[in-house]
Amino acid sequence: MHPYIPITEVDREEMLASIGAGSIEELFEDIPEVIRLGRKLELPDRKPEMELRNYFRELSMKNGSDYLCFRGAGAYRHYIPSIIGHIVSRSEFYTAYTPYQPEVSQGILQAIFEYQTMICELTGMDVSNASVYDGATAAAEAVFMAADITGRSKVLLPLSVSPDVRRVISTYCKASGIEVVEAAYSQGLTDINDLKSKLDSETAAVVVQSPNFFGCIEPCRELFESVHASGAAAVMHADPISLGMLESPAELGADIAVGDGQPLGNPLNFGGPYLGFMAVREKHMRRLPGRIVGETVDRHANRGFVLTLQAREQHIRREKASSNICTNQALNALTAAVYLSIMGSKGLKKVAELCMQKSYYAAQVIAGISKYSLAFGSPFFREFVVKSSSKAGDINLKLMEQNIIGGYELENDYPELKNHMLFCVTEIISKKDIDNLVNILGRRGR
Amino acid sequence: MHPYIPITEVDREEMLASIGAGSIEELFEDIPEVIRLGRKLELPDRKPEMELRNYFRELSMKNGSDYLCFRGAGAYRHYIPSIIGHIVSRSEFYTAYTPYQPEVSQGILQAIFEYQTMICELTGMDVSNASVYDGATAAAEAVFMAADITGRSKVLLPLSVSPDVRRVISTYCKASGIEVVEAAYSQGLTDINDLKSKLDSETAAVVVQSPNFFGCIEPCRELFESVHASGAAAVMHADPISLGMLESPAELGADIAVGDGQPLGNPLNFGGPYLGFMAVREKHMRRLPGRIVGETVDRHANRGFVLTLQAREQHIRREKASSNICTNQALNALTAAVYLSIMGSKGLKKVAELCMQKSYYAAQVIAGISKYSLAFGSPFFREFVVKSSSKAGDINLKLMEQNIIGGYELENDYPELKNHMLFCVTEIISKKDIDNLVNILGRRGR
Amino acid sequence: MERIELIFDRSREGKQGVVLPGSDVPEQALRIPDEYMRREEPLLPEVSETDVVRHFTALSRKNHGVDTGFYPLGSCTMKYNPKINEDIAQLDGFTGLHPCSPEELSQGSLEVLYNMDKFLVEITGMDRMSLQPAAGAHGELTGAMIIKAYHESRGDYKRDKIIIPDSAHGTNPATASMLGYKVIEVRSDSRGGIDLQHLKEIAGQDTAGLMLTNPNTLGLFDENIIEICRIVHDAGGLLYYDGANLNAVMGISRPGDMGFDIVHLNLHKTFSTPHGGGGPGSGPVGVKKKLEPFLPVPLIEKRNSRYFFDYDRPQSIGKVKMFYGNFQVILKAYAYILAMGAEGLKKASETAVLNANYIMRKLEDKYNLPYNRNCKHEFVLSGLKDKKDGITTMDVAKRLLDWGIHPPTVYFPLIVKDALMIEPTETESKETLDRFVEIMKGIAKEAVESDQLLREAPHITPVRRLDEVQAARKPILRWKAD
Amino acid sequence: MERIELIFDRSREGKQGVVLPGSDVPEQALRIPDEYMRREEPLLPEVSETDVVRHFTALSRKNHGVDTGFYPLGSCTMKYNPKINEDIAQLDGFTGLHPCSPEELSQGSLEVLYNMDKFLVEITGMDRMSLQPAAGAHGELTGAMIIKAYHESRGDYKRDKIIIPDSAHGTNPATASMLGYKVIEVRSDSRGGIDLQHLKEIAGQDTAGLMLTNPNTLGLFDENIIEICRIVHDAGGLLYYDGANLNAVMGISRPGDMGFDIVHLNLHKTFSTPHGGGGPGSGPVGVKKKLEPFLPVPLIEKRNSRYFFDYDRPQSIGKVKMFYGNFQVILKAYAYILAMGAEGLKKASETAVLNANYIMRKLEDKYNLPYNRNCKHEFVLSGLKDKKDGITTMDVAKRLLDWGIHPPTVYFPLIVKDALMIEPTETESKETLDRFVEIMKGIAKEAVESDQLLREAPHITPVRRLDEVQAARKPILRWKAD
Ligand SMILES: Cc1ncc(COP(=O)(O)O)c(C=O)c1O
Ligand SMILES: Cc1ncc(COP(=O)(O)O)c(C=O)c1O
Repeated sequence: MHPYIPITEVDREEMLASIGAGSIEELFEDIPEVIRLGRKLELPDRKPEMELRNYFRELSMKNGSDYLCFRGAGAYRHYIPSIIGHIVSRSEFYTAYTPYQPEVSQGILQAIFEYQTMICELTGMDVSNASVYDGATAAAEAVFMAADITGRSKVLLPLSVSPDVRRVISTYCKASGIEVVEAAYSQGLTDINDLKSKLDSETAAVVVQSPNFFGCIEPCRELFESVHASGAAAVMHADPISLGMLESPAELGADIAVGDGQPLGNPLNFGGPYLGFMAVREKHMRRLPGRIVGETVDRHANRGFVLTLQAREQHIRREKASSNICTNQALNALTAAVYLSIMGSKGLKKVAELCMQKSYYAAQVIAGISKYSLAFGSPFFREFVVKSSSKAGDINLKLMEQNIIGGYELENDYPELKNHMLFCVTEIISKKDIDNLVNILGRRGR
Repeated sequence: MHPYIPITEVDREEMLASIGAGSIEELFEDIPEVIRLGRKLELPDRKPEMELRNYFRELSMKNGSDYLCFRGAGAYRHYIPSIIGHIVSRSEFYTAYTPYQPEVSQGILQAIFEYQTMICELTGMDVSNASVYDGATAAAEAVFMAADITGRSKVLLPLSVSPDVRRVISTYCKASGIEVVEAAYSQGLTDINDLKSKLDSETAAVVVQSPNFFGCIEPCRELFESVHASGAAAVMHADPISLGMLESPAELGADIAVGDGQPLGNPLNFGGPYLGFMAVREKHMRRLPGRIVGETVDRHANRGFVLTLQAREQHIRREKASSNICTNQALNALTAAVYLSIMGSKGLKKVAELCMQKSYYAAQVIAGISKYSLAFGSPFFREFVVKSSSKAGDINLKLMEQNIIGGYELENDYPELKNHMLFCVTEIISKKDIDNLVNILGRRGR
Repeated sequence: MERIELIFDRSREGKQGVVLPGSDVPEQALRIPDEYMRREEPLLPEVSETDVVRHFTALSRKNHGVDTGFYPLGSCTMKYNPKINEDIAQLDGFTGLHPCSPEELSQGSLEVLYNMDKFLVEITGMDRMSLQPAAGAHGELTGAMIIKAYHESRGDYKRDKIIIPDSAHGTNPATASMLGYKVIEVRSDSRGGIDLQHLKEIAGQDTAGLMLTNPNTLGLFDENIIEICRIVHDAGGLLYYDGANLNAVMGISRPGDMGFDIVHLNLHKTFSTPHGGGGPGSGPVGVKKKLEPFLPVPLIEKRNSRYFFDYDRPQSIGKVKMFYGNFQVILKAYAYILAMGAEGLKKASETAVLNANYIMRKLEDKYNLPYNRNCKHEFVLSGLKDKKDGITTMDVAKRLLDWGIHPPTVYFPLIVKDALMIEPTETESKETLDRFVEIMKGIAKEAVESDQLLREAPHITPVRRLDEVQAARKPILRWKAD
Repeated sequence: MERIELIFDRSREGKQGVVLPGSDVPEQALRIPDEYMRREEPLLPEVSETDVVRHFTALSRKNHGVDTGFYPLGSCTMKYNPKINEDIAQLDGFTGLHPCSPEELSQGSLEVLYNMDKFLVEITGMDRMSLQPAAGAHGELTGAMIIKAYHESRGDYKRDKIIIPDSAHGTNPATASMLGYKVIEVRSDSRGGIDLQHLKEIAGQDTAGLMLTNPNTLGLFDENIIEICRIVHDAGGLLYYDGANLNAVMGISRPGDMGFDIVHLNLHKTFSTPHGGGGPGSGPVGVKKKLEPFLPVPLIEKRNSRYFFDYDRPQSIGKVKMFYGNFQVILKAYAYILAMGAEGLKKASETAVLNANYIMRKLEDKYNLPYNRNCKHEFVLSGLKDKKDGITTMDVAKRLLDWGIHPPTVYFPLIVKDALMIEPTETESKETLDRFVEIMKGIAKEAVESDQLLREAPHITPVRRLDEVQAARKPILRWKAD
């Protein structure tokens, strides 16, 4: 027998007889002979569970996941409380699909309703959807929304926005005829003059990330004022941990808040699955893409939750839908909801403060080493850019020998930032870890 | 706040007021001053969850659990199918206690009923209890039962029974006035002549382990005939994996079948928790110690399960109970039930056969090395005794350098078996592992 | 069952979940200036660990999943999710890997991605895959971008239409129009396939491509697939295969061999990864040789047994997602393929088809079967044959809930009136199928004899039938403190 | 709710769960001779992985645990089981360690055992612990063996009686008589403590020891404990502390300081390890200096920061269990102590006592409170004050089930008529306590106004009230193939 196929030989015969088919092949007779695969697929021999386990244990050890890691750049290693795994591994959650049948899906529906509330609280917005694929696609969807709202078709992207986020927005925009214009940065922040000079009556949206890719906190209020002055929509790409401490997008004037919810309890997993969150002001509610859960009552007037405002969605509106998204990142949204529940406002703030204190400490001691300095003078959160007089690549190799993954090399994305490294320090990094890093950085070149 | 204590300061004040107490201390006023602890307990400062996780990760790595291990001697590394963890980690199971309230405990009750059935099927017996602490205490309880049944007070223990099992039986017997007499072994098997010579009208029970501590399969039928001839009860300590293939205790003539259920899906865990199983013929049903689950009906005649025959137990009978056992090893019994379900008779037999084939292969190739030979000529299961002309301790040190835990050194328990090692080979050991072992064993001394 | 409070209702000032350590670094003189700090705390729940565990455990118990019962939700392939895959996906070496780790330290995960590309190429008959898209619809979007990029790379800007069958899933037209394509619907014929005549009429110089699910959403294999491909190709369009239904044909027939140029798969359907209550999924996209240059960056290459990212792909459409896709989902699917092997995958498809036909034939007595052909892995019924007035397909669905069975997909595809789209999958035992048939027949009987039971269904679920109209009319989309 | 078939009912010839690999060693000429092989296969279920998962998942959903709701089961300390402890206990380095591994390779686990001994010594005020006993009753047995060994070591063979209060848990007398001791019951006085006069009368040269729970099973601290110890000690007996109720006094008062010679703890109660549906537990035994030589072997020692087993203890009673105890349970308890620290443990006891008194005072209106004193971590009520004829404590218990609350321990201790023994623990929030009070009051009202509701309770559980008498009369203790 093959694993996971519980139909026995006897069953098969009985069932074929019941259908009136002479063989399984008969059931496939409608497939033209020429396009039938006349051979076995070339795949490795199947592995029994025991071998599978051994193979993957060994494979996983080929990764250096146990290295001390000072890299963020869009994915963050925060502490994940134990209970999260215990909850998201409840099979009633993870083996279910989209709650099309609300009467037997109140668990995930209520959890998403709670998630939406928490995202609204963090962002200060009125309405959140149930998640999209990730922070980058959330930003791209926000740009589409903005184009739709404003009837315009240009988006301004400051270079201080994460390169990957910009890439995804660009891919989406290019394919759908929205023009992408970049804006410069200075001192690690969006260059407001450059931005202003590029804002015009064709601008549908400006996407500002804060804390931005360099970790710097943007002067959002000022930026958004300019954006609004030109009639464009302000899209803010925010970090959810920072929102435990920093002013909310809504207060700062954003029209659409997006971001990646990964830091809220989701493991790194080599880049996914994460979740994109999206929240808007009430007036844009019906343009929001993706699932939204709403409260209602059952026939006995008991409270219950359902997927709602489905007239926005592809399965109802088809080509007129606000997006094509169907499957989203529900389990990651559940994870975020559990994380935010176990943390509470106080806990989240504490995490944010620990990140701030430790990253400020790290920045200070690294900058204290000769050959290293901080690239930008702006306030930052969790990440900061260090400039070195040695080659960033060499530094990282040296660190790797000591089982440390050093800062992200910015030259990859910013040719002008040669030997600039983006360091990330979260609450799980100890003083000892930082001092150890500094110690190695400070050693004379080999 | 302290973790796991959700009463807030405000709550506390409110509650004290409601009770009418001025302070928490007031609630402890009935404890005489002199025996109040006037100081803080001296314990390490509490660790936040994050630190706890790090501490234990590091601590666990101080164990050599990843060494290739050829040791059994009462605890066996068999393959544990994935689904077991998924089921026993369902919190409705593991956060419950003894099912005193059957209406909200049908889950564990039915599972134990199924467990009892499986143990009956394996052992061929009529009635099984819901588990006792481990295989050794099961054997001790069986001896107590036998003393009770026969009204006699001597037990015969062949030396081929596991030393730890004998130790536990002896501890129990000594404290309760049952005489323990040892019987010799020869060729790795109970010496039937010695046994016969010691059987008399005072003998309540003989405990035979098969496969015994040396891995050898005892001639149980013959042994039990002699036992019965003297009017004593035959207690068979059996290995549950071997019962997938070997004749059942009931067929062999045992009156009471016991054993350790650890191999049925329970991890090694440095010796526990495991579970002792106990099964008897119907006539002894009411003398069986421990919980027993029975089928019944509810007030609407629907089937349900309850703890039953409680008139045997301490909470009803107090000093007249058949044992003092209360908490047992329910979760391990559940584990065993899931294991036996996922394996089925075919799977269990296959595991047993793989153990046999691989251990016979290992025995043959080890015996093929000069300086090594098999100590006994009897058929064996999963374990076999190797005699070496070098020091067992040295051999094991040499193996340890290669990340291998070699055979159990029998001299610890059997002074006459100098440089004899008990090797264990289960289905998870590959030919490559065995060949690797043999290779190292075969190398010239250092 | 009692209603479960919102987690916010459990909140009490001063309660706390996890305990965090204090700061171990010296207090810093510099810090983020106050002007950046939020003035109002977000109102997150203040609850204890016990509260959180009880709350979400209780919620989970109000959810139906594959592990709690049969889930024949058509088009979604709700097969059993092997537990070993979950364990593998939890290995620290995989979960802990930062996506920006040096390649030298990512060889394990890169091997997964590299091999998975190869496996899916073999299974689909395509030439190259990108594993980046996060779900089926995301794969469609990526595929449609590739279609666009391809035509434009040839200087062909006139192709502004995508042809989509009237039976298609909503994501197909939604995808096309997201990129500004006009959607042209092609009719289905009486056997449930594409109306060839109609297709010929609409395919032309403005055709960018055709998106097709095959077997289609009726669960029927389009026998004219070769001809369909020829027509579209002749018109200069590309053929897009929506792989949602690949579970019917693994090891039996490959989209690449059928003539498709682009395909997306749903790893969360065909390849057994759990659906997570709505996601995450994974929607790899495969293409034929000529479209390879347009795939998203990066791809994974191997040289001297070392895996690395290839970003140097000038014609690439770019990135459609941060990093490299939903890695953990891909990992589970990869483990599934390794567990099944070639024979296992074929057996899965054969059995999925067997199971569907078995149920279909047992139900055609009581339910309308609009297309009387052998189906593939699923089939669509058109409501009850005999029933009291006003009894709907929705009533049938809701009544199934009382039996612990998740209803089939309902009212889709749109071309079948009162549709019930039933996909049993291969991981169900005959006993489960027989029980389902029995219950469905029982419901058919109730529809005639005790229709009130249906109208008021479900009866024993945590809540009774919910008012979706009110939800949409007066949207309450979040809790608010009062 | 539908009844769940037995796993055996799902069995079908040919179905299989896990797939095992083939043998990779050459076929051996030698094998176990056929005469040893079983002639009849055991009838284990032949089921698929999906079957097993669905079956046991469904069973789990019919079980009440701490994670599903309040569980004030007196004497059992059903506190919240921290999840981090479960994670720690699943670390491969711990689960995978063979008990016969060389000491050099067991240092991590030995450190746990070594430190735990030290921690428990500090918490109890004893001088040395053995962690070997698997549960409370097993600890009692070990302790009683030590009592015996102690007296015998002094050539004192006349002590054949153990004194036990009439309020004691059943395991106490059962333990004593397992070792051939005669059990002498000492009466309780009007304040719920031991009747000193009676104790004086029965304590004597034949007294081996006294077993006592303090706070006792009434939840009351025996204020005369010093005097009690004096009387027994003067008679030459030993004092045994049943630590089931230690959750009341951690960091506040220690059995060692009270005068006890031997103590057992229940790690599965006081130290938060899960009860596992009935086990496993862990019942460490601690003793005063003079009894140390009798502790089971091995103990763990440390020299030059290396841990090792000490078997060289000639006066030891021997082993009471294979290997070294329920290691994994001990590990969780150890993690708990590290998480709580000294202040946390004290706060736990204080709060457990606060919670119990809070509920007690709220319920004394409607339920009889036989001992009107401040209680410790639990208290015992003696049935309803006002009720319709024939309404029993069992009815109250069963009615609680309808509210998702596990009933208190009932009809124990035996000296209280219609006892309801309520132990909320410190891990419950005030809201949960308030809700419980409200429900208990509601039930009291029903007992007068709508007693039928109680008599027929529970109403909404998976099964209704079960017939325990029939179960015992016609025992069906296993499934049989028909
Ligand atoms: C036929 C078909 N196409 C596309 C999709 C979209 O896939 P996803 O939900 O993974 O985005 C679905 C999902 O149900 C589908 O059934
Ligand atoms: C007072 C008392 N003593 C002893 C025991 C026995 O402990 P265990 O069940 O762990 O054997 C219990 C268990 O409920 C108890 O409450």
